[in-house]
Amino acid sequence: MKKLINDPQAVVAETVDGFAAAHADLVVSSGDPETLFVSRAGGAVAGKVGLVSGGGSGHEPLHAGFVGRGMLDAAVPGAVFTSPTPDPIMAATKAADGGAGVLHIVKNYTGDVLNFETAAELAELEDITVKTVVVNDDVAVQDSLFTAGRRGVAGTVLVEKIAGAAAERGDDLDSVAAIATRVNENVRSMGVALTACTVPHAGKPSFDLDDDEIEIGIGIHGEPGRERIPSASADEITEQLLTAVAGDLQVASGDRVVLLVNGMGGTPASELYIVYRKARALLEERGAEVTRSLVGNYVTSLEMQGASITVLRLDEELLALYDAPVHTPALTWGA
Amino acid sequence: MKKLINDPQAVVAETVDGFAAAHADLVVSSGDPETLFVSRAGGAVAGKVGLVSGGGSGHEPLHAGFVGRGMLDAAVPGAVFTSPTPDPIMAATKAADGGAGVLHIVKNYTGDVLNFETAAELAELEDITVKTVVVNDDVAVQDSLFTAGRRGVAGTVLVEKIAGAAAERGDDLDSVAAIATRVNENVRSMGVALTACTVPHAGKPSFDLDDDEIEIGIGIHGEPGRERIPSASADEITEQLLTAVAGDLQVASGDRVVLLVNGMGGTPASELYIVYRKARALLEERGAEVTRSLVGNYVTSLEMQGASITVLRLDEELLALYDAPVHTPALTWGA
Amino acid sequence: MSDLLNVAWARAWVQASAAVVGKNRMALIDLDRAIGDGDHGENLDRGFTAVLAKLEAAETATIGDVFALVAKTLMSTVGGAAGPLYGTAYLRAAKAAPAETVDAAGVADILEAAVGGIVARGKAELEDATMVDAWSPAAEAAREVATSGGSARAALAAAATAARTGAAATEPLIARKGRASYLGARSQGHRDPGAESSALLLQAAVEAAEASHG
Amino acid sequence: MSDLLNVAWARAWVQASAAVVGKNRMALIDLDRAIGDGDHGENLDRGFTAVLAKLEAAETATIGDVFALVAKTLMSTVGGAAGPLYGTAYLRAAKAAPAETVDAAGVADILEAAVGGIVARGKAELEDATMVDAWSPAAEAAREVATSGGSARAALAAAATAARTGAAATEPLIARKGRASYLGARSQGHRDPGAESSALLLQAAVEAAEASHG
Ligand SMILES: Nc1ncnc2c1ncn2[C@@H]1O[C@H](COP(=O)(O)OP(=O)(O)O)[C@@H](O)[C@H]1O
Ligand SMILES: Nc1ncnc2c1ncn2[C@@H]1O[C@H](COP(=O)(O)OP(=O)(O)O)[C@@H](O)[C@H]1O
Ligand SMILES: [Mg+2]
Ligand SMILES: [Mg+2]
Ligand SMILES: [Mg+2]
Ligand SMILES: [Mg+2]
Repeated sequence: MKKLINDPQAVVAETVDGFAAAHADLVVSSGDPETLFVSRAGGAVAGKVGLVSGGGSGHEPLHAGFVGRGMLDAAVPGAVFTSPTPDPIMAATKAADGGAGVLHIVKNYTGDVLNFETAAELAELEDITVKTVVVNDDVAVQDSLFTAGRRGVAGTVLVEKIAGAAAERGDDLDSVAAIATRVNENVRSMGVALTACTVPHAGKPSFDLDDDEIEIGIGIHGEPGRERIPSASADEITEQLLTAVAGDLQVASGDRVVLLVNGMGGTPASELYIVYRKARALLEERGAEVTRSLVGNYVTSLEMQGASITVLRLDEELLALYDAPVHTPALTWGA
Repeated sequence: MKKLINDPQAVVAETVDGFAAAHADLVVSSGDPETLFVSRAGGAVAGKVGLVSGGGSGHEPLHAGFVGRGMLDAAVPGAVFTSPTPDPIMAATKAADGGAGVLHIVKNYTGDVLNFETAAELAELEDITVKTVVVNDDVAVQDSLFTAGRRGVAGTVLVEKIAGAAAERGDDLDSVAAIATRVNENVRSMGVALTACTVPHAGKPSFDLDDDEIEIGIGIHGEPGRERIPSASADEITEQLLTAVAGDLQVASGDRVVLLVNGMGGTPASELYIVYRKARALLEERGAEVTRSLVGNYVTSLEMQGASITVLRLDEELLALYDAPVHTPALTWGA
Repeated sequence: MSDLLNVAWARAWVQASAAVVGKNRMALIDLDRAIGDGDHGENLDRGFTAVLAKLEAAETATIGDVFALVAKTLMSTVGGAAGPLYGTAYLRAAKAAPAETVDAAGVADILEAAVGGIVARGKAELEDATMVDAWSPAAEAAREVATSGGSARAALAAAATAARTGAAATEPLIARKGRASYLGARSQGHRDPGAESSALLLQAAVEAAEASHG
Repeated sequence: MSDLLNVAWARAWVQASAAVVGKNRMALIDLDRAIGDGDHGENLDRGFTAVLAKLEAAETATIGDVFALVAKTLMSTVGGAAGPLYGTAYLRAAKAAPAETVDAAGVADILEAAVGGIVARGKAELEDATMVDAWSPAAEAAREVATSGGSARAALAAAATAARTGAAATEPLIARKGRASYLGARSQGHRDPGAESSALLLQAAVEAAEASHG
């Protein structure tokens, strides 16, 4: 394992330190190791619904990179690949509350769900109204009553962006939650790994892949995926991912979509554009219009090589909210 | 070698295709494989000095990611790690010319210098005035009359950003060239590789590193670096890089600087922030003020794991130009 | 050596837990790497290290006081799925043992309360390949010993044995809860890390009981 | 077999060049990987493949016409350092051979012109560990044969031998131009890829001469 780190136990704290210093115009860190969270510079916006997300670290820029005007109010980084505990979530919820309640955006993992659940209970004790939207966009996992359900992966960024815009324009808590739910219902993702990643404290790769194997349906925590197949061309892999995503979402002719090609952390930008090119062509073959595009590292798995494809079906309102200004360390547009 | 690519010979063409489709609001591709370049959507700006850069591919987002308002007018991607030939450079120069002449921003490699030189001669034949600024910010290489001189690395982004702002505000060709030269004189960089990268057509890593070795002073083309040392902590490595950079630049107390921590392509964002944290602390120890910061993948070497540190000494004018609006696929701020 | 288990035992159990988790940190990481995200050993080690530090400074009048401290600390330091699940288990156990000593029935009460907490939070059933597969047979075994008049130590020993068997029995199962459930049939052939850590913790309880002179 | 080399030879040389570069593509990549960026074999292969295609469709009245076609095509397809350097070499060679045939002195003229082009663009001196270290002794050797009354084929053969020796002689040198110069003393012990490709091209010229019946 070769990493640009110091003490493996200090990775998250040092990352947040550097991050907050580099983006001091946008964000501030709580600094407290017991209740570590990142929130907007300037504090909660009075009268605005607060948006809080969080989860295990190692997915940077998710979530802290999306704190700022038009998106999140606070983000809670857990240990690498480990959901944060209720205390910092609760502290972040307090910091994000402008009096209009707080929305928790939670990726669907048992740990995240349970810890955010407890934090929400604690917040209610302090008279902060909390609603929770659980994101579960990963079509690699079969949804079923008998499993933990689908995972939340790169679609989370679109939920955070669009719900953030709804909060910014003054929607109340129920409306922001409804928008977030609508995004979640219309977004699907699936990923592939060419290599595993190594959690600093584990010191070995999260799984072993042969030189001519890839892992389809990979999670963002170095969990093994749906199946292991022989290495294939970018076009073939893209077709497999896109077919699963568009099939599950039932993308139809005339649909307008956001296409997000997300790097897992160790993939060159060039490869992401090659995947994007094919995914776009396949969507257009289905008669869909790729109305907006994002290509880059948004929801990563440390240094894993691989990519995921996310498709969000737009309606007029979602498009307007997507286009609304956003000013965060990792996503910036508009005035 | 596992990569998300199709035919290794088609990597650049397919990347540019996908890139132009994803960012059609900002850029357009010439589409012609013989003279492939990317330029601003909407064409040359009449009366504005045109900025053209380019070089081997594999450093994405450099250069095409920096085409847009406030930065480059056109970028010429060569084959992976191979400077483009004069024909596409000439075509891009023509496309960028708004009648006020064109500045070539060239990283100091023999191939880039020679091919841009020929293109400039060809452009002069068509009555386009061309000036050239050669960027050579890499302190890993000893400058000397008897070598090819220092390489141009991540400092190039700052030259392109600031010269782009000068052109955008209406400076004439000599002034833009003078600003670019001033940036180059005040910027220094040095990098480290934890792993090598693999050029698609070569199919093997550019060099071999043991599991406990790192390469200090790495180039951005997978060239071996200045020295190979045993793996060390992020803080130790950062200190070695920063000391070389700040020493060569003679950073003094009271200096205001831009600190750019650049990922080589395969490095998690968390590690870049850990490096940033230490580099910033070391600059502050020297009494410098880190006035602006960039942390991310700007000038990469395919999937190489590693980072480089760049420091630019600011004056009032350079800071104002740095802060001026920029709207490109890979760098966006301001109105 | 009295038949009752006391506060000293509960404290010794915590110490033994921290030791066994530290010793098995990498083994638990490896189990979790195979079907999850490779942090289970790290998470528990972080948690029990914190518990140990807190315990040294804390007065504990009842067994429940010890478990409550464990619960609160695990909840606020472990994170992931195991944090809230173990946290709730110890919290419920604390409520079930508001006394200075427990007999065999008390041991069964504690374990049943723990199982109840885990199921309340995680909604897993037996044979979903989770920590429930260790705790649930453990509670049953303890109750049986208690009902048939066995000692507290015997109840604990039976529980640990049942947990060990239950953990091993997760191997052929298809996981239906937690991260391993994403793998579907590919989760078969792997032991659930949480069931394994549960078995280790109950074994630590037995060792603490053997060492303590209640 | 006349002593003169003609247009057919020049065309055959191009074909032999494309073949030898194709065959040595990976070997040249490996040399460049060691002290550069690993593209030299790929760059030349791409270039000579293009040259071959163009040549088939082209009428060439003089030896210079052939070289001019090579020059233009390499210049516009190779890129990197080698593209402009080889391009200029062939361009100067073309100007030095505006005829249908060349004798030994003509061969020396061609090679001297080529060296002049490379030096004009690249500013390298002998023993900087570049392609100059192959071309420069090659030109000298050809001139010597010509001066002492040898044949064109003999001049070419001497040139190829000298180039081969010159390429090998780059190994102990510290590179002072091109990408290898960044390595300083670490460039020692490695053969310069451009010098090696130059030696291969001159060997191809000899083979073309042997095969052609001018
Ligand atoms: N719903 C659940 N019910 C009971 N136990 C569960 C449940 N989900 C997960 N677990 C347990 O938690 C363990 C994983 O813990 P850990 O690795 O620390 O958390 P995470 O899965 O968040 O990384 C699993 O091995 C399993 O025993
Ligand atoms: N200044 C120079 N003068 C002469 N030859 C040079 C010079 N710079 C580089 N070369 C030659 O070019 C070769 C490298 O070519 P190539 O790998 O295709 O280009 P690049 O270095 O741009 O990747 C070197 O091996 C060397 O022989
Ligand atoms: Mg986890
Ligand atoms: Mg090159
Ligand atoms: Mg885990
Ligand atoms: Mg090369």
